[in-house]
Amino acid sequence: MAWLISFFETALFIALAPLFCGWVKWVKCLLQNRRPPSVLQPYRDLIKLFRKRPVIAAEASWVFEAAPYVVFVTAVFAAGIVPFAAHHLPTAKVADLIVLVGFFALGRFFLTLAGMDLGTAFGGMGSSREMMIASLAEPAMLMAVFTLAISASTTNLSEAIHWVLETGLVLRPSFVFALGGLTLVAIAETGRIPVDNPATHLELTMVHEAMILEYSGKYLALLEWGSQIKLMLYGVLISNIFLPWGIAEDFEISHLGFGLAAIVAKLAVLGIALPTGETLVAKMRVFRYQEFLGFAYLLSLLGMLSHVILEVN
Amino acid sequence: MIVLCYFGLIAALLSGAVSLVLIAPEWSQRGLARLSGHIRLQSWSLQLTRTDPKRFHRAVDYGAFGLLGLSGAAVIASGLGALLADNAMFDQLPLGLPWLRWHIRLDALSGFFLMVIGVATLAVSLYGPGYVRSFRHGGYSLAALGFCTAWFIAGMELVVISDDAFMFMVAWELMSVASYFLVAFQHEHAANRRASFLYLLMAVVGAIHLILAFGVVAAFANGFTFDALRATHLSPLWASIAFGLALIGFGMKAGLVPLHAWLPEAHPVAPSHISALMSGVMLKVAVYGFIRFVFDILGDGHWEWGVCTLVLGTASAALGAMYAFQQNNIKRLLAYSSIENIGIVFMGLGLSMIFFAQGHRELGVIGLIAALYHVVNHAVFKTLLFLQAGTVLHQTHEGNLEQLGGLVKRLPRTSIIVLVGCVAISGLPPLNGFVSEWLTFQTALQVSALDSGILRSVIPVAAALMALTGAVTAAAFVKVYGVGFLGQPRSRHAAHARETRHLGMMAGPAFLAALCVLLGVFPGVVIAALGHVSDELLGETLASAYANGWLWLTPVSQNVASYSAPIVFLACVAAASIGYRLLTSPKAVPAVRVPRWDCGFGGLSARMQYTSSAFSQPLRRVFHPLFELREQTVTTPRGHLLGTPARLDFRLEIQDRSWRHLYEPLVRWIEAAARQIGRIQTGNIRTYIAYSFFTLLALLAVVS
Amino acid sequence: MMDSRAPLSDLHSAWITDLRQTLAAQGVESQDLTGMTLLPAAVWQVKPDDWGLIAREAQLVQCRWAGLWLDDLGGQGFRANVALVKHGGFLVVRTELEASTLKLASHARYFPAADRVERHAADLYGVRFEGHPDPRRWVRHQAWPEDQYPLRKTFPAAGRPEDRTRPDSEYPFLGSAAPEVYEIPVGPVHAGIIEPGHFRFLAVGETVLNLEERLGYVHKGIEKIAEGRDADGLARLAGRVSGDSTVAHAWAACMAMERAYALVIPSRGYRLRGILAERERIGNHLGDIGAICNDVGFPFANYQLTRLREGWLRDNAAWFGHRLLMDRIVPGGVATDLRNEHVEPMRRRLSELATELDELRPILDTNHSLQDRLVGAGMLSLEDATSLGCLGYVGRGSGFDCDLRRDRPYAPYDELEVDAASRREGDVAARLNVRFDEIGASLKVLDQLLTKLDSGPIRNPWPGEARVSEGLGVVEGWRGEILAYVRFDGRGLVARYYPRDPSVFNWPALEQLIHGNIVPDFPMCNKSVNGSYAGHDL
Amino acid sequence: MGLMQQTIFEQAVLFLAALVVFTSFLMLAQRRLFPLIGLFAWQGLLLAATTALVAYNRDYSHLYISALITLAIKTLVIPWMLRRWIIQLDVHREVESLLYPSYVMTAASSLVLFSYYVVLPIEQLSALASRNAIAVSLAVVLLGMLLMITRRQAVTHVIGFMSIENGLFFAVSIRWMWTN
Repeated sequence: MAWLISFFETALFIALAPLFCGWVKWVKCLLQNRRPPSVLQPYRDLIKLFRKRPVIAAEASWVFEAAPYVVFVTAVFAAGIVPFAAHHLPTAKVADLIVLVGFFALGRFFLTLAGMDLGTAFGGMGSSREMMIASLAEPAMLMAVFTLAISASTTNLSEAIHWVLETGLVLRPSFVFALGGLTLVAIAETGRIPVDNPATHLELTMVHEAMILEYSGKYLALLEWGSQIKLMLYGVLISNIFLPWGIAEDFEISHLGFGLAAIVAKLAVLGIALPTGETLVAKMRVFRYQEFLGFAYLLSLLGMLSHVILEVN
Repeated sequence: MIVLCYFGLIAALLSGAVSLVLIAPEWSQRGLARLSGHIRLQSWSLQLTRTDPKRFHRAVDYGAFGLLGLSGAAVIASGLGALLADNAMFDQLPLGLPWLRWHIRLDALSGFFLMVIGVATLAVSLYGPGYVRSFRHGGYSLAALGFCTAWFIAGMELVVISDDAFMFMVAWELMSVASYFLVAFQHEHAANRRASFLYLLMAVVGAIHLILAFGVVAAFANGFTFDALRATHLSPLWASIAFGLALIGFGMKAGLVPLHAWLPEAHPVAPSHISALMSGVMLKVAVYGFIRFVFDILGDGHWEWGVCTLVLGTASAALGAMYAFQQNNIKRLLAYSSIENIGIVFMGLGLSMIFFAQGHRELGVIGLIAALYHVVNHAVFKTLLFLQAGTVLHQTHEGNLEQLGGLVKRLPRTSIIVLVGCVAISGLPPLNGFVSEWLTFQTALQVSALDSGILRSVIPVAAALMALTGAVTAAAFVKVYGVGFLGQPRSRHAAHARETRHLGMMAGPAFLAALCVLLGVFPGVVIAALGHVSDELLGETLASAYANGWLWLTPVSQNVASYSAPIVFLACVAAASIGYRLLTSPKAVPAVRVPRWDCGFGGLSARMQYTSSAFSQPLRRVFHPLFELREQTVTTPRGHLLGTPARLDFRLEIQDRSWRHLYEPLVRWIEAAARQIGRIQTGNIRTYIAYSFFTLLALLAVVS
Repeated sequence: MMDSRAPLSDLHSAWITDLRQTLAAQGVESQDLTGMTLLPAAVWQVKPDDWGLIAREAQLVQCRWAGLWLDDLGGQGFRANVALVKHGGFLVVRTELEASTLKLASHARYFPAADRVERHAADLYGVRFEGHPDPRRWVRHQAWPEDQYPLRKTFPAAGRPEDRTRPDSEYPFLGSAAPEVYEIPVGPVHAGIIEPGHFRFLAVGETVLNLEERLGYVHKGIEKIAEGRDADGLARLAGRVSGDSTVAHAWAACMAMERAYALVIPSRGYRLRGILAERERIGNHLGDIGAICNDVGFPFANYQLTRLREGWLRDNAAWFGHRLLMDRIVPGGVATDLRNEHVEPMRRRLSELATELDELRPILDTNHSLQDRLVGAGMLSLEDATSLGCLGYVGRGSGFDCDLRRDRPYAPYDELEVDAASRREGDVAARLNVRFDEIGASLKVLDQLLTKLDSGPIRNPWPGEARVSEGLGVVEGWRGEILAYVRFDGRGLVARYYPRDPSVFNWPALEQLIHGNIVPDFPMCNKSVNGSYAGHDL
Repeated sequence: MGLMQQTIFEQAVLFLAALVVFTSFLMLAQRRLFPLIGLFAWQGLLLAATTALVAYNRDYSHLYISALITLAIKTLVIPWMLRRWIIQLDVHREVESLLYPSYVMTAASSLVLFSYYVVLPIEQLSALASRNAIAVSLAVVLLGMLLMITRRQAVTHVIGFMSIENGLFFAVSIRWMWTN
């Protein structure tokens, strides 16, 4: 039963990811005084891409064709781990937060390889930048994860959420800092402004888009979908860890429904905050990433320090 | 078990002897014929004698490496036996000093390391015959190569089973000297001579520290056997001194930062299968020595030692990864990455020592097991990668990433094996590198058990640096694979490379790749076996790790953290097969193949792809204080300064900081000292007589 | 109203006299044709052998090299002209060449600005520039064979095109032997909707070591197809040299033709031309500012400025009948009048735009994330800007301050006050701020023009008689000074038309200012220069 | 005694303490003058809030006055004066270059840890939370000094100096929370 719900939840997660992306775009358009496309537009795009006949470079090796699958599958696995509408899932036991980071790293490994496969300057450029961002984001992310994990003394996501729910509302400075750090890392990892501009067409400034420049058809669809899942995943992660209230604690239908409604509401709010932030700032210069992610690390470190100094015996 | 182990040793030494016949082929061929005549192999030997020397050489190669393989297999078997046995086995050899026979001991720890040595030896023995053939044309002495390889392996095996300080040091020196000759094998290059000299120097300095470390302990003990040393109780001061000396001695061999500078010089210049053994195994022998000395002989540690080890380990891991990322030569990159991996091992050991000293025995065990797990993992994937670097070198004569590219098409099977190695060494699930790094993270996560707030906040910082290490390592191996194997060939050599035809050169690495997968998917089994080591050293096993069945890995308890490698692996396999079906299903619209996007200019060249230096430039710029960087662009103008230049040159030098801040002062100091000594040696005979005279007088004064 | 035939004033010509004396001292014989043709510029005719000396001495007196054009006189040899400028005074030096010895000393050694212009002339006329540092083809690509020179009169205007032009992939770009250096080829087909041009970077990682431009993809043969047109036809063609500078190019061409025919146009015509030019300037600057912000991932500014620009263009359409004001300027005046009831709305719109910009500009100025990208990026030193003779906002952003509307005002600017914006920083932010300031200045100019707008005719008829004459038109377009040369053949038809867009001197600046920048900053730097591909390629 | 065992007021005070340290860190990282003054004002605001909270919780009316004065002077008057001063000196466009910001940040984090380590053995501070809050105050003082050391501009020095004062003030006002 639990496994079934878990699978169902993962499927729902994957299905809703384009919607979240569409919502973010919708809000962003409104904020920029533009007439927004329908929130369902990402679905239409995906369907269109899946139907199209893919075009692949003659120079491509098997890595190029395999990478979209790896990226998509790792995103799906990650989605399977993260409690969405209910926690105490068996899948959360299969892999913990660190494995989640590992999955992301695996997807990125293949994506960067795919960027270099054709031997074009743009692909290599994207891969190189992606690796720099990853290297700088990883310590910050882990520090934030550590702050949570040490407070809750677990790296299991279900258990961590359970712990937060159980202790009730406590003003934890460490959590606030960790939230800040994790948010910055999420922005960097999902390639949003100010780190990467998902809407740009300038080959020379791209990061994520430069790696997938040569993809088309179903391959592109898989990559797009994968990154949509990743974006939503960070949203769910942040809202469910720091504000888990509302999540279903057992598998009763009414609780599950309430949990779903709660997470959708939280995501909707996040989906307003993200584009608002994006509208206010310009994309950073490439070599400011270190300061941005260094700041994320500092936040997480302060979280850890305030946990050590202020929160425990 | 011990007999098996002896068998392995003897097989290794015999392999050396077999190699020696190459010194005088004519003579030995005749000798061999006569010998075989006695044992009725006349026809075979006659055939051998009559056939061309080529076949004879091949037979010797196969013989020598076959014996090595036999040695590896025997050592694995005996190691496995010892690892799983309940008690240690003892023996004495009738060698050594008259009053100190060589003591042999085979317990779980030595058994484990014997297995590590055995696995690598086995893979190398499969790989070797095909690989060394290329040296024959270079006019190198294959006899010396085979002989030293054999002694090198035998030396490592002896180190691991020795049970007294004297034999330990003899075996250690045997290992060092043999490997020195291997490093100096291709001695016609000045750089190689310099590297081998540096290696020898560092080995000697390291050995002196080890002798002193053993000496400190032995001074309080009655005897040189480890049993005697173990029984002594040292004052904290002396124990700390012994620990410090051992840390320097073993750390030098293991390549801990800042004692590492010799390693990236020495390891890459040896033939690739030797590099594989040095990086994959010899460093582990140093780890063995450290564990034996600190955990076993010194016994109860102080948490400060743990912090020292942790800090050095973290520094090695982070800097090793950074330096590795900046290398363009595959073998140098791999050598730096060894420093990084040794760093991770030492981090595990340091954490273990901290927890153990603070009274959390069960948490200390996780650290130790994480370290040991990483030892075997690193041995497997680093050997794999060095061997494959050898293959690339063998097939393209090019070890510089800037000249490679496109090998995934030219060497399809090799490139798949390399990909497995790259994923494993980058610490990505579901392969083995991830499991040990995950365990190390889990150890670090248990800091809330500690009382000291300082430790509670320092250890997570170390763990965050380890995360940085992991990401940079992944970047480094994306670079290796992306620049070396993907993209378009950057040189003629790379464009015309062909897959090796030698089966063994494929089988050895393939065997290791399979091990990478197995070790990654069944961590419970490995940890159960490692439990014997921790039980022996710390008196605890990690039973909780596999308490929920073989499917689950739960180092502390299921509520704290769990990872199910088999399920993840199964899911991966399922996803891969579904993906493959979708990809190849007849219903799917086939993709159109067109040239790459060239922005409409009319064709791309191999120069228009990212280079290795370019790929690592962003991190080089971000972490520039860590490197000695010299970057220079020189343009030659055509007519006026504002037009397109006629020529553009670029030079980039990246050096390790430790060179300038540690080695160069040291070298200057040594040179100054040598000059002082040189002043004494005037070359004048009268002066020497005067020296003798005064020495005599002094001696007389002492005697009287 | 200034007479377009007025000779150079003392202020503008003092240096020319000095230069002539210096040259004479070195034995250079020059025939002074000033006043006989090409007014208001001074004109000398020299011998071909002295061509190089002119450049050397002109460089010593710190002239600006402002263009070179050859002219096939049809069987009577060729004539080469070079324009030199200082303090707003123009000097045209010309020489006659025999068809058999078609070679000249190169000016590129003294004036880097001459580098590409000479290569352009060499490709199209087959003239050899001796001592030119860069022997590579420039504009020709693969479109016609080696020994064919399309601007010679013997070459048919329809050309002899091949079925399919080969790609230009063999062009010998600068490469580097260092294995670390890689090349980034960008273009000619870009991901955005922009003109075609190829950029070749040499880079290590993110650091740009060198940038080489390869233009010429929009070579339309403007100079060739202008031959044989009448005045109206040429004005239409000039309006299509570069779509975003249609007013300025048309004006320059009309000015050249009117000067050739000594035609004076009504004052309302001048003022309307001024209004059109300033409107074009403001519209383009609005678009550019938004585009620069968009290239650094700050779409907010882009959408706001695009909105403003769109409103501006719609006003153009409503009041003048064309969004981009194409074909509004015709020989003898302007084609469309501004109706009186539109004057007040226009004035209102001016103040509305000023208010909107007053709101928007502080937002951009105080946005640290935006300023962090713009400030310090794409530095062009004053020295480089001077030797390249950079015009418009590119030069003025680096402190190389030349604005024809102020330095040597032509009608209607001679009766107006023009604040020429200038900055010294030389970075992208400076070029952006110059644009902002120019919008402000142009709004003021428009206001003055609307005030001065009197009633009267807007166009004088084009004189019927045909004559052999030539004229030089120079106007300050929104990109900078535009120079146009027109020669009539005696049948009332154009024998030679040479438009020189400011982009010719601004494109090389991009190659310089990108040094030491990182690859992802290139789009922004490029946009801050915003050279015209079409205007450069001709 | 962990955070969970404390009253919501005590939690809030500790939370504010963490934010005060955070503002100090931000000040160290800030290179432009106006945002720096803004941060200083925020620190003053947090300080005032803490004092008011303590006053409310422990019912010390004199602390209300102290909070008000802090609010008035540190959040409004001083920042306003500094702003004017900067505009008069015409240094507001200047961006101070920070050599190796990562080193400064590392040093800052170590200072926080160090202050914790220093305060740890003080036995008189029986209430643990109080001891930790004192550690925070000490950290703010040390970070203020670091700010003065690493910068060259006079305005920054002034702000650094006043941030030291903030740390001391914070220690005093927080002491009221846990004294009987």
